[in-house]
Amino acid sequence: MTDAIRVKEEQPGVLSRILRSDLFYSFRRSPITVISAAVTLVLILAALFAPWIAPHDPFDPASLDIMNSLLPPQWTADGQAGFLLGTDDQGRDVLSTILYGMRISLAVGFASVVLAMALGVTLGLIAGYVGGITDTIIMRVADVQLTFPAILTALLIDGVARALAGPQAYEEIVFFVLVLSIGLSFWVQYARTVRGSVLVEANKEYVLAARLIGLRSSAIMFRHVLPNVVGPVLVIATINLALAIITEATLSFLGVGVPPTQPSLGTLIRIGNDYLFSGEWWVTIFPGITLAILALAVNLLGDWLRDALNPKLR
Amino acid sequence: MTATLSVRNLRVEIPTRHGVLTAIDDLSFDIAPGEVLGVVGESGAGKSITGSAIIGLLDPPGRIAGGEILLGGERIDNLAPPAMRRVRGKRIGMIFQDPLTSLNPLYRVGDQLTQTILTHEKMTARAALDKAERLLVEVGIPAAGARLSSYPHQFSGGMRQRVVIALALAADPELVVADEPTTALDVSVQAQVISLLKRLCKDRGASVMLITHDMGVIAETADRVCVLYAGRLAEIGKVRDVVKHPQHPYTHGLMTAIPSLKGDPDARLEQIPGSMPRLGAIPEGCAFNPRCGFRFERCRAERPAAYPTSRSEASCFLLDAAGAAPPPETAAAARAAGIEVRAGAPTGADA
Amino acid sequence: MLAFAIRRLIQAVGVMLVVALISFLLFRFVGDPVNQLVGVDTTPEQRAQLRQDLGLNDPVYAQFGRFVGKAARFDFGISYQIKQPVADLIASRLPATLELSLVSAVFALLVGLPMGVYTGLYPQTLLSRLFLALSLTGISLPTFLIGILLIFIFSVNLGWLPSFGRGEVVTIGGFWTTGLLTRSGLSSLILPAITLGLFQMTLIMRLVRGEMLEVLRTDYIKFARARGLSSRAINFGHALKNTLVPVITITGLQIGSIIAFSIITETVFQWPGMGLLFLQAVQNVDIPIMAAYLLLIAFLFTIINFIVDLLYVAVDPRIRIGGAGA
Amino acid sequence: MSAAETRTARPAISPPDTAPLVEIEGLGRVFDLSKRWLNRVLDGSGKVMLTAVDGVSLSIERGGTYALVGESGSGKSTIAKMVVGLLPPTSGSVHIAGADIWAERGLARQRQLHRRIQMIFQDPYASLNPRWRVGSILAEPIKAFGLAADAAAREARVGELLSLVGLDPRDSAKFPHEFSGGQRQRIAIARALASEPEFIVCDEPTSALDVSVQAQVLNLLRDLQQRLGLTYLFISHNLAVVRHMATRVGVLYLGRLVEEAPARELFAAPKHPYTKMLLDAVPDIGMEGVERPSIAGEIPNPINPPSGCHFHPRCPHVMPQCRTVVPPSYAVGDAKVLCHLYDGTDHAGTARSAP
Amino acid sequence: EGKTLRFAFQGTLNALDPYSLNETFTLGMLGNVYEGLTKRDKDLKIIPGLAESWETIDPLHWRFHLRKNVTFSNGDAFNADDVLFSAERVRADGSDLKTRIPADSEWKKVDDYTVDVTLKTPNPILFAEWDTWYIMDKEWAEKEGATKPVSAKDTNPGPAAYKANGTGPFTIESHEPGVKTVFKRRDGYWGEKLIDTNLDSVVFTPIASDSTRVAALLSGDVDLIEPVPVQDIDRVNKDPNTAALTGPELRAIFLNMNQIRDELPTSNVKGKNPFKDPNVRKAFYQAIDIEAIDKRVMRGLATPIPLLIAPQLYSAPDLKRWPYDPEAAKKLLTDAGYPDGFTVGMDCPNDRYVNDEQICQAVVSMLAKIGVKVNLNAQPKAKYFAKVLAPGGYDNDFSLLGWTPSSFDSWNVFVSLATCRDATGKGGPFNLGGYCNPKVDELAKQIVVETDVDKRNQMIHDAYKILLDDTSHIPLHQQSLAWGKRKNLDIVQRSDDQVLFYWAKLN
Ligand SMILES: Nc1ncnc2c1ncn2[C@@H]1O[C@H](COP(=O)(O)OP(=O)(O)OP(=O)(O)O)[C@@H](O)[C@H]1O
Ligand SMILES: Nc1ncnc2c1ncn2[C@@H]1O[C@H](COP(=O)(O)OP(=O)(O)OP(=O)(O)O)[C@@H](O)[C@H]1O
Ligand SMILES: [Mg+2]
Ligand SMILES: [Mg+2]
Repeated sequence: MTDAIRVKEEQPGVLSRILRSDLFYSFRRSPITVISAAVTLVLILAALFAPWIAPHDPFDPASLDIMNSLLPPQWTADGQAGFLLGTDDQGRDVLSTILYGMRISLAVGFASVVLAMALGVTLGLIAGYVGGITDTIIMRVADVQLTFPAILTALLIDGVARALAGPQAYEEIVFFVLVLSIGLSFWVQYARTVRGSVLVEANKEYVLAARLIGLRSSAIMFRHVLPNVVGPVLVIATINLALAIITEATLSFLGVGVPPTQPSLGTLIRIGNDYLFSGEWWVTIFPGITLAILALAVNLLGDWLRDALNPKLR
Repeated sequence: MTATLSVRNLRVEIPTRHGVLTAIDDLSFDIAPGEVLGVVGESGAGKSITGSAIIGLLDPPGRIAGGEILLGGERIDNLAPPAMRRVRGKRIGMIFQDPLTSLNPLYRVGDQLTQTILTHEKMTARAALDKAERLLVEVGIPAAGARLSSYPHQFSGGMRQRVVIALALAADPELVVADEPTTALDVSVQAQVISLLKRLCKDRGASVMLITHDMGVIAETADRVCVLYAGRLAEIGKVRDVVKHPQHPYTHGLMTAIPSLKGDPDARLEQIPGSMPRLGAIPEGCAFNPRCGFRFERCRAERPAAYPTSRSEASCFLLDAAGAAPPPETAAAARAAGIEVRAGAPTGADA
Repeated sequence: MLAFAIRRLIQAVGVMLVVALISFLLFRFVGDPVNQLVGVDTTPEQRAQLRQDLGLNDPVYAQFGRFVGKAARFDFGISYQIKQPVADLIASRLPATLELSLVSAVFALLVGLPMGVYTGLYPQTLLSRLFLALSLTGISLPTFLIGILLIFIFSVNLGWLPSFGRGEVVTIGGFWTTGLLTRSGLSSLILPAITLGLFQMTLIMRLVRGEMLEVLRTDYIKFARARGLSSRAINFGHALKNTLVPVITITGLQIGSIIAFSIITETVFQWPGMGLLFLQAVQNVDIPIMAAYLLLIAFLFTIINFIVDLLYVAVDPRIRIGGAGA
Repeated sequence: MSAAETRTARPAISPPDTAPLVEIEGLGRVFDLSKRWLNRVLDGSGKVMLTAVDGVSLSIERGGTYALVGESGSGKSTIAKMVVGLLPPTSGSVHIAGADIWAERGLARQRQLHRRIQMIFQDPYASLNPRWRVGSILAEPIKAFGLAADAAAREARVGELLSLVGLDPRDSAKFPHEFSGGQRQRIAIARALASEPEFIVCDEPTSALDVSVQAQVLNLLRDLQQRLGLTYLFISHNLAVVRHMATRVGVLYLGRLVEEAPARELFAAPKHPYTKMLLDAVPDIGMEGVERPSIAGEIPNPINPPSGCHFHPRCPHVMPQCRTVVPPSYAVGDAKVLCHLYDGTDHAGTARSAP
Repeated sequence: EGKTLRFAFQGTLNALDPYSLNETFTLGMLGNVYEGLTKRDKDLKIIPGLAESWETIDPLHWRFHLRKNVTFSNGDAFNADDVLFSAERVRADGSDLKTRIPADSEWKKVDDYTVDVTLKTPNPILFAEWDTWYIMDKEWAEKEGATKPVSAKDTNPGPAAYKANGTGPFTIESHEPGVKTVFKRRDGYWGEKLIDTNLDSVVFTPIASDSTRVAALLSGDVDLIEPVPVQDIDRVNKDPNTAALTGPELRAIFLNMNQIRDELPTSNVKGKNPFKDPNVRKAFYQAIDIEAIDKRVMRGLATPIPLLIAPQLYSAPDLKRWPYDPEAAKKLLTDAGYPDGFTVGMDCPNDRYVNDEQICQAVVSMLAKIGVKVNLNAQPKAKYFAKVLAPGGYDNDFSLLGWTPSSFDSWNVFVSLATCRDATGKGGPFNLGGYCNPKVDELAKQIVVETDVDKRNQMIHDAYKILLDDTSHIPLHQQSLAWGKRKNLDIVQRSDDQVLFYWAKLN
């Protein structure tokens, strides 16, 4: 009994372990990283709690008044109280729409990265660990996938989904279509990275030791090997998150994104784009800045993570 | 006669998040012309850093924080980069541990050789190529002329290390620093390479600083040996003396811990408890004191200097003739271990 | 070498077949092509006849075989929307896209490579940090926004460069149109090429930087230093050459995505290339164009891959001579 | 905790104790390194086979330490992997306590067998999963083989194991990177002991360690052998270490066991020319300042080994038949030697000139 | 010394066959190259074209006197054979302009420059749309193998898809669909006095992206763009070098409500179709604040309309819009049994009409205020039309459409938009909502044969009144044309939105 208690007090808490880790140290040492982490966090929270902090609900058509359309930001001469960053062409509060739009962008981003990660990591693990013909097949599929860059895959899947689902149903599945499109086009990177790491890890002696105990391959793959290849995966995931958000925006720009009634950041920019020359810059500039800041912050985090996790660069 | 290389109170620091680590602390030694000095120590003792410091290639953020390094009597530790570049290769040749990674895989062996030669010597490309071939012949590569146009991966490990030696000797340096030149090689090839290195340097009158953790290699190759412990000098002296009559308790422990082809195979190996401290956690006083069987008060409080004995010099208070005496049992045990305890003795009691 | 080429060829054929299958399935999945072909007033009997005539009642594999056979002869049928042979359409748009992609790839390389080398060699300098910050901003802004902003600044406000299109083109050899030989063609190329190349440029820069940092830490660089070689010889002779191997791969892969991303750039700049054609095709469900485009991209990609592999062999003797030595 | 306690769970061993615990018969392993089919057809090249281990037979006494020495690539690790069951042999058999570990069918039986054979690896840094706590690493085999009734028993057993290798039971909460190399190797040893094996294969267990730590680990291995009655297959290229550990030594050259003898005999009077050269070439602290002849030539390419006796191109006593005939195993006293010098005829001025 | 006009439009010019696509822009562009028997002047008044004059021998017999000394751009002479050939071709399979001439009319050549037409029923507006029925050269078509219209199902398109040979003042020098089309002024055009241009050539480029198009104008890369997005009109006018050319367009924009289906697939109301109830339709009508849409979305460049036709073409003082009244709308909805509203899907093009998608979005939010939840499906016109005009389905529950009667006559509105149809499209071909009132059908039948103008106008009035009372559709507004041009360009903007280069001058 006493042993257990001793073990407990010896064992530092997760938090304090994190705080003492090299990773956290290199994090703290880089002010830019701290700032980008804070910005990312703030943006994610803002998106998460959009319904509570947004002054208006832009997704509720009943609350919109077309007469409020294209109001400039509050601080300008023609600005109107209650619309801090002005309104768009439908009279939606730009600030609220950005918050809500970020929800969609982030949701698409996260979901597609998770999908790509799950797919890529699993396939990469299997390819690397099982090897042989399985490996060959998976990697050839990856080659074919690579032939189709992200935008193309997305356009295709979107096209097929539209044709299959029909317009009304499409609106309901558009989120999944986006996630699937973006997710599918990103998995190869994970698979290749993981496969490469697995090829290295699987010959490490701790894996041999696990095999000596007679563990099943799946147990070895997921319990032993996987935790040791997450580093690069995390790095890719972070950078992909930014990329996914931008891809979603780009797809929206190409007209294959979420409907304009529930715009994402990308859709907002696309809409606002039409008002750039006419002087209603706020419709596109604010979402644009938000998107850029979000992507930049996430990218900076990814950059830091890559360098911090790369022992060679330390 | 001035020493080929003279290291005076060298101190190398590595600033890290845990504060500034002192990787080399107050290290001094000389290498006489034509002499082979072995530098031994356990992994992390600072052997490679010493070598890098001498050739001026400390990996950042490491830096020389004190002391001086003299080559043929001139200071080289504070030379400007271009001047230092002329020293490297030309006056100090360097050999690294792994021959596989030391050679650029994308360049032919001949190109790497001629490039080095032409960097340091004024001659035609043709002449450089001739010299390159001569070098390869010298290091014992068969069909040297033809091999000049081979890529490194087409050589075996032992061959590659020979090429590396040829590269290090290309400009006939007066000092060769060899950092574990044979660790990556097979046992039977190790001996060939070591003897080749030794012979070539002897022919050229070059001094050698042979860094290794293999006492066996030192014992057979070096004239003198310098034992490092946690970045500090533990003992320095003639090889035979240090191996047969180690004066520092660490050296003593080391020598008895190494299994040998001679002696009683069933005898239990002596073991030094614990392991070498990390650089960030070097104990106060003598760095070795927590593991030392002969430690006494003074060891925990003060850092020993290198004290001369009849055979070698060692950094241990037991040998400090002017220092306070250790407890009698300790002194007795130490004497029993062959250490010439002088502490507390009025004068040299080593007769 | 021959075996390598043959294997590549087999793989390429495999990839092309898979892509062909995907393209073919598009035809099948996206709905009855007959509905896309005929007008409102076509009777069910006529439709049935047409279906029979088009061979849509044959077994799927027979149809696929026919599709592949036709595709191999560059026969992709007639565009639903434009009513011209898809092969002709693509052929007339191909030069525009390839020229744009090539110029932006060259731009990306010419700017990205030196920047990457510089930031790799001097990671701590202010300029390096500036480059890095800029590059991050470059990949944090969507391409289309960059394009629009460039037009806004350089065409509308400054009036320096054309805002759209390809300018004047010259026809060479009867089929290839090029904008590289006229002033207006060249000036039209600048903004789209920058827009398209910016992302790749940052990518190459970051890649080269990373590789450079790693290579500079290798033993052979340290050994080269220890031999007293000049910094020039080390940085550019030894380090740069060794970073090239991964850079070539990634750059090769990126050319594929440059072509894909040209969809966006072409849309923003109304660049009369394949991307624009494809996007319109997607919006109009003009499947023959979509299918042909897919196959073409796969084809280009395979060729690029092949060239990359050849370059590899040229750069890395370990592959050239074969066998990993001792 | 005593040694007796740790052994309580061990099942009774069926064959009489005098029989060797491990018997290896004609063990061989061939790796197929052929190029791809297409290349072979085009280049007109044939299959490329690497014989990593070639007809190795040996047996290990219960409680003994059999050492395998040889240069890199001679097949030491390959043998080790085949013995513990990580790599299937292409020929030959491995019997442990009478049971053929490769012929055994049935998962339960196989696992039961494997439990009795464990392995300690060379690299203490790579042999522990860096993401796992030491406690979990040690608990895993206990759990896998069902050697503890419940979590508490398991935890207790982990503590025991740690104490056994000279670590603190509290260390189980730490991660591997918090330990030094020597301590990690102790943890690896503890893990090997966790499944209560009677036979442990040690593949260069100290070659990555510093000499002062190497002594600790070698001593520990010897202590454990005495306390637990373990049997070792000890692999090393360091002859001095082997001399210190082994009761019997086998010398491998390009996959063949060229000499096998009791340790004392081998070191006192090596028979095979290769063994002699090896003993001469290895630098040793006891031989300071002695200039010695080194072995001529390098290890041949294992893909294309020399005909006849593999060692003939480097052998100072080479005879015509060495180039063509593979020497059979000759018994010379307690030793077995694969060398034509010992074929019974007198090869004047050659072999007998050696001790 | 000739000048080159650079012109950019949002859509592409696809096939050049003048009978392939009945669409204003395509026909307008081809109108620079081809001509019909009639033409329209700057005010859309019908004037003689390739027919110098015509006469009605009796209500069922017409005679057309053709112009002499007219040549096609390839040099062939124009004569009666060409007219007969064109009359045949325009009614052939694959033609999209079949309705230009009655299917059962008979065409006879009297002499080389006289053609007789015999009708089965009287038709007072027979030639109303003939300005866009372009006469093709028989010899050329036969030589090129272009005797059949290029149609959707063709597997090898005829040369007429990328070549043109008309009698008009311009020829097409090169045509790359979606990229560039170059028009060249030709010599020997018969009607030099009808036109007024100093252009030597015209380079047409499609620029789909609004901002790129505007940028191209502002930066001087093109001389003329169409359309200018309404929000950019100010900007274009502010620039010293550019100006916006605006004017009323004859297009009426309106909403369709599907009254023919028994259940709306996109609605949560099951078992019945709420749009069958006129009260629901009227509720929708009254919930829409057209003034707000016109002021905000259209920036004042639209005129609310009470009928399905532009006021320029028909208006009556007593036919007025139902007033905007959300309260009344809510009440109507409650009375109809939908106090909490319902859900319905809406189809909307997003690249066809001025700010079409924004209008639909505004409608969505206005309807939301009376509790109706509209799921908007905005899509490119190609897909939109494919869907809402899907053969056998007219797949839409609630949709936005614009209509310009090509004859500029109300009869076209009724037969196209408001007469009963069945699911296969028999009846009003563009009656997306499937509105059906036999009285309207009856009136339409009479209108087409009535030659007395006053009586005819009365019948038109009656028909419109029925549509208004039934709330058959929800008319929104008449949109405005908005072209952008360099200040140095003079061009005539006709309200049918045809871009005619022969009235353009670059200074
Ligand atoms: N960049 C660095 N940051 C922190 N510590 C460092 C760095 N470089 C070297 N060290 C430390 O300096 C010490 C001396 O290193 P050095 O490479 O000289 O050891 P060595 O004696 O050559 O060991 P080995 O036998 O393993 O080569 C080691 O403890 C090492 O961990
Ligand atoms: N999986 C494998 N595939 C192909 N060849 C292999 C494989 N494993 C080992 N070999 C080859 O078999 C031979 C014997 O290898 P092994 O690892 O057993 O040697 P070793 O004596 O343990 O060497 P070391 O001292 O370097 O560990 C070598 O030539 C090696 O290249
Ligand atoms: Mg070192
Ligand atoms: Mg091994």
